[in-house]
Order: sequence, then structure tokens, then C-alpha cells
Amino acid sequence: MNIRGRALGCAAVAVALLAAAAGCGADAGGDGEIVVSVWDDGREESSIDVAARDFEKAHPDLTVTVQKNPFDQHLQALRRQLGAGRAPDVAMTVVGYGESGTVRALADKGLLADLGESPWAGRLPDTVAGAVGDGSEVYAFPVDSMAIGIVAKKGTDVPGTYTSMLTACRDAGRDGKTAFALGGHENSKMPHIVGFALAASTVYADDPGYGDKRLRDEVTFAGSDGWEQAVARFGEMRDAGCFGENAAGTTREATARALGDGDALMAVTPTVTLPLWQAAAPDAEFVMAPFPGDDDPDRVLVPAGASSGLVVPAKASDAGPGKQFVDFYAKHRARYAEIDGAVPALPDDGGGPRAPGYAAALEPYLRDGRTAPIMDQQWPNPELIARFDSGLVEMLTGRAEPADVLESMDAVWTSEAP
Amino acid sequence: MTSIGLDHVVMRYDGTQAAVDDVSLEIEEGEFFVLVGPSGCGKSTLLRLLAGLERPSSGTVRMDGSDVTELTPRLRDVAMVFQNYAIYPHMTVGGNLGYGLKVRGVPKREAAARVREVADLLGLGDLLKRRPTTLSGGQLQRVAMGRAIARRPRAYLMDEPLSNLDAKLRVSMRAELEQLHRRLGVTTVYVTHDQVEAMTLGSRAAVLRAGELQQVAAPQELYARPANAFVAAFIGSPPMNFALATAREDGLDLAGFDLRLPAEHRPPVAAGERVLVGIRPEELRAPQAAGKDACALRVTCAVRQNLGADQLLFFPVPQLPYEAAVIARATFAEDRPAGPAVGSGERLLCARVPADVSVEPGDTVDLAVRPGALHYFAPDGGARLPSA
Amino acid sequence: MNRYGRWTAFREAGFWIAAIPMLLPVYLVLTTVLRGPEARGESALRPPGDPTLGNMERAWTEAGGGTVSFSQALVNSVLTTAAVVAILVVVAAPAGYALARRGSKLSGAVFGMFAFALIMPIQLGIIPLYGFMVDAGLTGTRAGLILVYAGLQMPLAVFLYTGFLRGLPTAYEEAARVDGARPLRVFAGVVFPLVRPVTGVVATLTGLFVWNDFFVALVFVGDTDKVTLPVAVYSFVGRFAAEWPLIFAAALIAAGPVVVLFGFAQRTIMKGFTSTLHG
Amino acid sequence: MKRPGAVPWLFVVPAAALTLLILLVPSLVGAAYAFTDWDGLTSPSWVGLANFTEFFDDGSHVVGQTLILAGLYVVGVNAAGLGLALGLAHTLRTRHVLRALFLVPAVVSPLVVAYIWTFILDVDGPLNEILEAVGLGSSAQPWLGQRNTALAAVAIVMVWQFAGYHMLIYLAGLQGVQRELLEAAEVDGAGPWRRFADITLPLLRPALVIGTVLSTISAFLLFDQVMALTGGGPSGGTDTLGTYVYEQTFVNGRYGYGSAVALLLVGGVCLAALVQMRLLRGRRS
Repeated sequence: MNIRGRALGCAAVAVALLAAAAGCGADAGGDGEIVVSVWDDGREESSIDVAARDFEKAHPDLTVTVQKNPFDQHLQALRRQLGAGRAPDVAMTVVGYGESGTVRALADKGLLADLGESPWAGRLPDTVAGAVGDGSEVYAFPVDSMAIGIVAKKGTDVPGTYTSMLTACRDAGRDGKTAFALGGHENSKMPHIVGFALAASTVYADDPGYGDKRLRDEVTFAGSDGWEQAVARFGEMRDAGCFGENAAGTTREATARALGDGDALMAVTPTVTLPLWQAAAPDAEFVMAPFPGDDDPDRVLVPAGASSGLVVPAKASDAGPGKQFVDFYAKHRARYAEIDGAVPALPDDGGGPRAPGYAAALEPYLRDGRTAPIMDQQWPNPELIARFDSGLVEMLTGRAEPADVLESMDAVWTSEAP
Repeated sequence: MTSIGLDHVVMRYDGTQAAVDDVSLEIEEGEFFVLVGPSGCGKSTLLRLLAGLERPSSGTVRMDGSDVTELTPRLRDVAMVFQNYAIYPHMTVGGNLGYGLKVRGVPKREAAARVREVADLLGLGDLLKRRPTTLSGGQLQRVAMGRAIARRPRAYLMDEPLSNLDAKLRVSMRAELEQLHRRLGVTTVYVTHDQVEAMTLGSRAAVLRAGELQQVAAPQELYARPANAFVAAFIGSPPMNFALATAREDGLDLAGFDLRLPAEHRPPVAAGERVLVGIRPEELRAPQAAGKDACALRVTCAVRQNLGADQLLFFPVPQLPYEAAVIARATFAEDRPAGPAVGSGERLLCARVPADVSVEPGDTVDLAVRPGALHYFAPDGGARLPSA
Repeated sequence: MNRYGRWTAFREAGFWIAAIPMLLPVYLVLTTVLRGPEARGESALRPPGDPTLGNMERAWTEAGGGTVSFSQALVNSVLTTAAVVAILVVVAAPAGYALARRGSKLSGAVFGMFAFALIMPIQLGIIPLYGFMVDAGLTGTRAGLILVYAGLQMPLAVFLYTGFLRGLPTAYEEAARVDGARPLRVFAGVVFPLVRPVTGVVATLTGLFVWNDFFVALVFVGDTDKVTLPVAVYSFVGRFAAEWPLIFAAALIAAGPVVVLFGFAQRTIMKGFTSTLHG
Repeated sequence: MKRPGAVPWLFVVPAAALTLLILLVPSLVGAAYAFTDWDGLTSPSWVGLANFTEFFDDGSHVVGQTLILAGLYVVGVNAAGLGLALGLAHTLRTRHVLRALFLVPAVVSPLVVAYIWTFILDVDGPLNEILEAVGLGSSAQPWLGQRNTALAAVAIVMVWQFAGYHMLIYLAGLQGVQRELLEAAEVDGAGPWRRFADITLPLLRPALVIGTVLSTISAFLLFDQVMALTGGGPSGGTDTLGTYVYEQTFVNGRYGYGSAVALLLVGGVCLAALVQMRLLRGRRS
């Protein structure tokens, strides 16, 4: 039994049957039905499920179907559906740029409906406006927010300044512990979080508008002293033994176990990842504190902003029902936030808490606006975050210098999403 | 060349009935020795023991006097021709012929010369480059033979090499084998289930049954003085006739025929005793061809088979059922194909008479048998009884 | 030479030692799955103190694929796999029969097409195919998924059937034809029963591919309740990143049925495999 | 031309139609996109060979890694498969149990196998525990996290999974080697190694062809295992053509560029398959 040599000769038969390219067709939702596509956040009953039922009670003529995708496949599935004309009526996605199915990546290509006239559109703070719109139009209702800081078990004394952090790292090293649990494994996507925490205090402390300038190609990464210093400090942390030896190959699960078992004292992470740490140590109580990006407390900023948002695809027929659902959700956002245990990205005018309970230490920074944007929300090309992550991992194994990391990022920079 | 010896060799496959049961043999140097017997009698196993492909459960194998029992085939320097030829399909004919030489490190030039020589000897000269899949049965058989000859081993071991050939080719190949042996003079052990090959090829032959040696003798000896009823029935075609008879003072009561016998040809048992009698078909002759003191038998012919030069007349004789069983047991009939079908209470005997005797089934015929042509065997076990 | 002597017993032991790396992962999975939450810190190498089926139970009941539970995903996998194998056997066998019996240039070219498709990776055509399926309204439906899998595995099925049928002597068919049977009856009555070994192999290979495939199922039914086991396991891992006991429980549910089925049918599958490959 | 009783073309139509509709035509359409900058959303525009030149500039490390991985896997899985087949062909009493045992991993989903091995090869996983237990603590390391060990680790996991499958191929091949041929060679004076080299191996040629071609194809199209084991890391160190196409097409949304690399992938697979068949086929046995 063998593969006949003439196989290639017969491709001609197939070419003769070339069909039409994929065109756009009818959308998925029938007339009275609204399809809401979200990612599966692990809860049996997430706030969207509750909102769907409430909406159906309020609008008996409309039915809402919730479709759930595995988390990190959701954005790709959304893009495929939009491209093939099978778009849902409402979709949850990540705000800003950064990945192929995010708000700005889809909005720039005219695939999302403008939600400018919605009641909540007026209340958008400027830290969020850039991520959900392009200044003139609004494409998403910001749902969750997140902030980056240090997570540790209650009672751990988190260093307050940059130098004291380095000494804390060396002390931990001497007792055979690792100061910061860091997963260098490709799937864990953790190194760039440390990068953002450092850059907040070195780049955005001096130049809050850096992100917009980068988008207008007025500045580069390699040319920015702030970025140079941020990545250099990452090297200093490495040399102080903050990350332990095998950080480059450690998986996200291994970091969770290290923190849970006490082999590692702290980790730099966004607020939304609490379930990961809690799962590894169910009975421990975790708190979050600001990352001391600098010795001068005034320069220490917390990377924070909206994280997810609801969008309405600009479909041929009409985006009415979708908008209705989003506005309905927006109205009751505070109540739904409790269900998810998250902090609404758009604080209602009453000025509720900006950070989840366990991250109360970040509250003053968020309230006084001492924050920096979540950097990759202003990085159109998804490959950039991958380059930043692998650059930092190469630095962990001593195979790259700060300049190499920044230059490799500039090499793939594009000012609009591919 | 080499002489081969077997001392009390036993081969038992983990606990079952012994495939080879206490066989001792001496094969002289340069002899063409045949191992013959029905299938499953252990003749192939014996050959494999000689080749070293099997280890005996007990007993020793000797070559030129030295003990080779534990030696691998490589160190015994014997060549083997397999029943299905075992020609290497991925090598050319030349490759096959020379493989044994290449493996034993014979220099290339000498190996090529010996291959050329063997090819000419067997008429394979123009087939050297050919692929085995393109050859006929006869040609493949010659290549198998050639591979053995090229090796110039101490002995040839052949496992039914002609059994896959058609009848006509088999006869001519037998003649070739005979000539080759006479020319090369290499000790040869030849296994076959065909008693005609045993009679025509072997200088001596060993008859085997169920792993046990029945008799070792020259073919003519096997034919004329079979050691027991089994050998008598096995050697000779058409097979020897058997009947149970009762001894008399002056001769025999054989299946209703009263045979007067001179003293020296009487059965060596007391009068009234039962004895198993064997008569070769060719010994049941027309009266005029049987000599003066032959005993006469008047029979009615049931079946006639014309063989061209002569013909076979089958005639019934009365026989009691238990007698048939005794005969069957004594000759181990279950090991041999049964003769023509017979009604119960009768037994068909066979006479070979010249073709010019005109006989039709149903005619009565006068036959005669020489007293000296009678073989006597013990009804129990079939051992040969020396005539008195 | 091949008697069961000292040397062979030694080799047998050697192979069982070689089998340890094969068994070790399975052992580790079992010890992890059976370990209760209270003994979380223990190393996986030590068997759990008091083994519990808690993890299995939790994996079974918890909503595995976001919208669908593992029991639902198991049903989806069984239905999809069975349907695909059925279509392949019914459609590929006659095709293989035709290609094996017609010796013309054209049939050679058509067979070449199937051979070429055999080594064609899915990545190249997945997006246009997704577009076709959307236009046909089949995306997100089990029928659509079955159609895609049948198309993807058709080259392998036809390839195996043609190879096997080329080795099958035509005497049986000719006898049927002499008795006046038309081609379809000849195929159904005579040829199809004779290809049972290769049908077993086709069912095994294609069934395994469909049962274990993750990517195609994700793209075409990823966000519906028609999701198959591998996708359910994937999203399960997505949510319980740090909990290996739960993840391995999900893995056992996904791999269990196939391993058990394989245990029973192993001899016949192997026989079919050898006779097919050997032609 | 219709021979009496010839099998009608109708028998082939459904199979051909399904293959064309699902696999061949979409692939051709996909191949067409390889020459555009299509983003899967808006209408594509023609860019000629730009995608290919871009790939040869900064994507070529992926080809190197795929070849290394393919080399390790093809040699490893066929050597293991052949070794198992030769050992378990006959004589051993428990060979059927052993055969089944080695085949079990092959029936499990690659994704599940990858998760199991991610657990085993993790920094604090059982493998490193075993190494510490036997005193080789120093060599315990993040197998999946280092450039030099990651590729080998992925290859080993795949060999672990599919060695049994290849054993089956060689067991089938060994049926073609009658025992009498080996006995004839032994009587001719060939020792065990010579018998293997001169008789068994040449007669295993058809099985070798199948084994190498199948393993090459799966090595090139490798995707599930690498994504779950290393995600293509560390820093792209184990990216193969399969994962690179996935990342470019789906993660980065560059459908045109991804299709171009996929087209190169198809070309590479066809070339490798044909070369191996020509190399190994030799004389038809």
C-alpha cells in the first residue's frame, strides 16, 4: 500500500471546481431573538445569564440566548463569526487593542455599531474613553475593570519602595524562598504584567500621554528612556533573585502552587486573577498592594482601566435589539457587578469603590487618578505582546539585553490592527 | 564431507507427546540417506535438529564424531534446502547463490567464480540477474539447490525439496539430484513423505512413525524384508495386501483358501494360532508365472485398474469386522490414506498381473502365490515373524 | 532457535521494564484523580491516603464546556463519531471498490486526488470552509460537524479501501456476476462482507480521529451545546487552571470509553490492521 | 469503453464530492488568499508574494524548529516502533498484553496526553521529584521551559504516544518476512545482526515507507500537542509550522499571511512525502 507518485498531477481535477469565495450571509439571530456571545468565566450563573432572564421578563416579545466559548478561544471565534457574517447581536470582548477580536481591533474595521447616543455614553471617564472608542465614537459599554499590583497572603509585608523591594528579594533568596512567583511559560502570559507595573512608574510618571504619542508614531519603545529604564529594572530584579532560577519554564499553575505553599511570597498580577490564587490555597486570605515602581512615592502609578466591554456588531439588518440589551445591562450594572464579584469599570455617579475589597490598598491610587493605562490596550498589533513576553523571558535566561527587547517590539509595531 | 550420528535423541515440545522419541542413527560419509514417513512423524524435526535450528530435549548429535548438539547452524557448516525454497525475494538469483559465501567472508573473486560454476552446473547461467518473483517453480528449486552447492558444505539437508513441483518435473529433478550426488559425493540427508523418492534416491533410508524409528535399511531390504507391518504397508505402491490367517500343520488357512506350504515357509506359530499375512500385489501372479510349488487361488475380480504395462485386479475375500480392526491397528492404518472402499465383512486384495491377461470385473480368475513370497507379522503390534 | 529459553525470559522482563514509562503517566493520573482536596500537597508519586471519587463526580456534574456538561459532551462525541464512521464506511467502500476495479487513467487520477487530499492539512482551507458552512447555515449544528469530519476523513477511508480491494481476488465477484447479479448487488452481497477487516481499520482510525479532534470541533461547534469531549476538556482546563485532579478527571472521562472499547476489540483491530496493511 | 459488469462511476461520486467540497476546494480558495492581505473581516487586496518574502525574512526560524522536531520524532517513533515490533513479534508469552499496553497512549486524545505531560514535566512535577529521589536533583529543570530541552521534550512526548501505533505498522510489515527465510540465512551462516540487516530490514521496506511518510506528515502538521505542552514557547522556541499558522491566522488575525505559510506547509509535506517514497521504495520486493 503506498502513496502513488502521480498524486500531484491530479490537482488539476480539483481546480476545475473552484467555488465562490466566502461571502457574507444572513446573520444568526432570528427576528425576535437576541444572541449574546460571552466567554465562560467559570461560574454556573454569570451576571450575563441573570441579565438575560431579567431582560426577557422586561421585554416579553424578545428572547435572549447566551452562547459561551472557552475563554482564550472566544476572541478568535468572535472575529471568525463577524468575518463570515454569522455575528451575534451582542458580544463581550476585551477593550482597546492587544488581540485580534478586541473592541478597537474590530471597531477600526467598521464592524461595530456606534453606541454614542446610549444614556451611559456621557459618563465615560477619559481613562476608559480611549479603550472603548476612538475619541469621536463609542463602540463598547465598559463592564469590568482591573488593576495591576502585588498579590500576597494577608500579613506578608509588601515592600513600599523599589530599592526596599530589591533587598526584600535578596533576603527571600537567602531563606530559600522566591520573592515574586513568575510563570515564564508561553501559555502563562505573566512576564509582561511585571513589565507594565514597572513601566507605569518609569514611562507614564513623566509622560502620561505616551500611549497616544506611540499610536501616532511620534515615539518608539527603544527611543523612550522610560521604557529603557523599565526593562533595565526588570534585569535588576532578575539579578536580585526576585524571580528564582527556573522562572523561565514555570507554568501559571506552578506559580499558583508556589504562592499557595509559601515557596513564593508575592506575585505581580491583575485583580481579575484572584480565583487562580484562591484555587491553589482555598483557606488562605489574599490581599493586593501597589507595585513600588520607584523610590519616590509620587511617581508610583498603578496600571488600571476597563478590561472587558459589551459591543454590538454593526450588522446589515438592525442593531436595535442589541443596543437595547446593552443599555438594559448598563442600567443595572452595579447589581450585576456583585454577582460577578467584580468592580464596574464605569462607576455610577455615587462614586462607589473603584477596587475590589481585597485590593483596598489600591483604592487611593484609583480614586486620585494616579493610574497608568493598561499598555497593550494601545498596541494594535497582537504580536507585540508576544514579543514583549518572549523578550522578558529571554532576559530571564540572560540571552537578551533591554535594548534587544525594545527593538524587537518596535520591529513589529503597526499603528492599526492587522 | 562428514559422517553424522544421532544418539538417543528426544525432542519434546513443552510437555506434549515427543516429536522425536529416542532416535539413534549413523549416516556414513558421502551417503544419500533418506528420512521417510507420513506427515507428522518427526522427520522434519529430525532434519532441523541436524541443522541446529532446534535443540534436542535430550540426546546428542555428532558430526565426524565430534558433538555438535549445542552448536548453532553457522558453526555446523551444513547447507539446507527448504520445502518452499526460502529464496530471498529481494536479492537477484546471483545474490541468492552467493549469499552463503558472502556471509562466511569468502573473497569476492572466488565467490563469483563458485557462483558462476554452480549456475552453469544447474543451467541457471542466464538467470543470474533475474528477480526470484519472475522464476518458475523448477527454476526456484534449482536456485535453492545451487545456494547449497555453492557453499560446499560438509552435508546437504533437504526438506521435501521436490514436493511443490508438478509430477513430470519431479521425476526429472529426481534424476538430476541422483546425478549431482554421484558427481559431488556430499553426505546428504533427504526428507520426504513420498516412498517412491525414498526407494529411488536413497542409498539407505530410515522409516519413521510418530517420532519412532521403524527401520533403517537399503531400499531393497525395506521392500523385501520390512521390519514390521507398518513399514510393509508404507513401502511399495500399490501397498502390500494383508489378511488374518490361521496356522495349520501343513500350511495356512488364509481367508478361506487352504495353502499347503513346505516346512521352511510355514508361519513360526503353533497350529491353530492366528498370524498376520502380507502378500505383495506383484506376488499374486497368473499360475503359469508362479512356479511349480505355488499355491493356487481362485478369485472373482471386483475392480480392474489398467496401468498400461500391467493391470491391478482387486478381488474380495471374506473378513470379519474385528479382523479389519486388528489389521488396521497392526499397520497403523490411520497414518496412511485408506484403500478403495469395501463392503462390510469383506476385504479387497490386489493382484498385479500383465496387461495382456484379459479380465473384466465379475470374471473369476486363477491366481497363484509363491510360498517364499509370504510375509508373517504378529497380529498384535505387527512385528515381523521370521519364517520357520 | 525460538524455544522459550532463559534468554527469552530475560527479554520478556526487559520489555516489561520498558513498559514502565508507558504506565507511569497513567499511574500518576490515577493517583492525582483519586486524591481528595485535603491531601492536596502530597506528591503525585505516592498513592492517596483515602482515595475518593469526589473529583470524578465534580467533573461529571460541573458544567464542563461552559454551556454543556461532560455527560452532554460524551453524548455529542458518541453520536458524532458513530455518524461519521457510518457515512465513511457506506460511501468510501463503494468508491474504493470502483477505483480498485477500474484500471483506467482517469481512475488513477481520481485515486491520486484522494492521495493528495490525504496529506492536505486542514489549516489552509479552514476559513473558506467556515464561510461555506455559514452560507449553508450549518455552522454550530451537529449535522454540519459530521459533514466536515466525513469530508476530512474520506481520503483516508477511500485510500484504505482501495488498497485492500486491490489485493482481493476477483473470483468471488465474477461468480456473482455469472449468476446475473448487477454491480450494486455484487458489491453489497459479495464484496462488502469480504472487506470486513479493512472496515474495522477504517472505523478505528477515523473514529479515533473524530473522537480525539479538538480544533475542527472548536471552530464549528465551539460555542454551542453540540461540543465534543476534547473541547469540553479544553474549556475545563481554561477554568480550573491550577486544579490537576479535576483536569485529569475530565481527561479520564474523555479517554475512558475509547481505552475500554479498545481493550475489548484490540485483537480484531490488530488483525484487521495487519491484514489491511499487508494487502 | 464500458466493460460488461464494470463498476459504475456512480460509486465514486459521493466520496469525491464530499472530499472536494470539504477539503480540496476550500484549500484552493485558501491558497488563493495566500497572495492577499486578507484579515478575515474586510475584503482582501492582492499583495502578490509579499507574504512569502515576509515569512522567509522573520519566520524562517520556525522552519528550522519544525525540521528539528520532525527529525527527532520521525527517527524516534520509527526506531521505537520497529524495536517494539521486532521484540513483540513472537516467542514472548505476554506479547499480546504488551502490544495492547504500548498501543493505549495512541488512542488517547493528543490534547489530553499533552496536559498529562505538562503536569509531569512541570518544574515541581513528578519527573523532577523522581530525579531528586534518585539523587540527580541537580539535573531537575523546567523541561518545557528551556530552549534546549523543550523541543526534545515535545518530541519525546509524541514518541511516547505514537510508538505503539508504529509498532503496529512494523508488525504488519514483519508478516511479510517468513520465518523460513531467517532460518535459511542462519543456516547460510548469517549471525543475528547480519540476518536483520540482509533479510529483515530490506523486506520491511514497504512498512518503512509507510512509517516514515506518516510520521513526517504528522510532525509537519503538529499542532495540538505543542499548543498545550509549550504554547510554542519558550519565546517561540518550539513554534512549528502548524502552531505558527494558527498563531498568525487566529491569534493575530492575519488570515492572508497564515494561508501563505499554510501553503508552504502543504508544499513541504508533499515534497517530504515524495522524497521519502522515492528514497525508500527502491526495488519493488
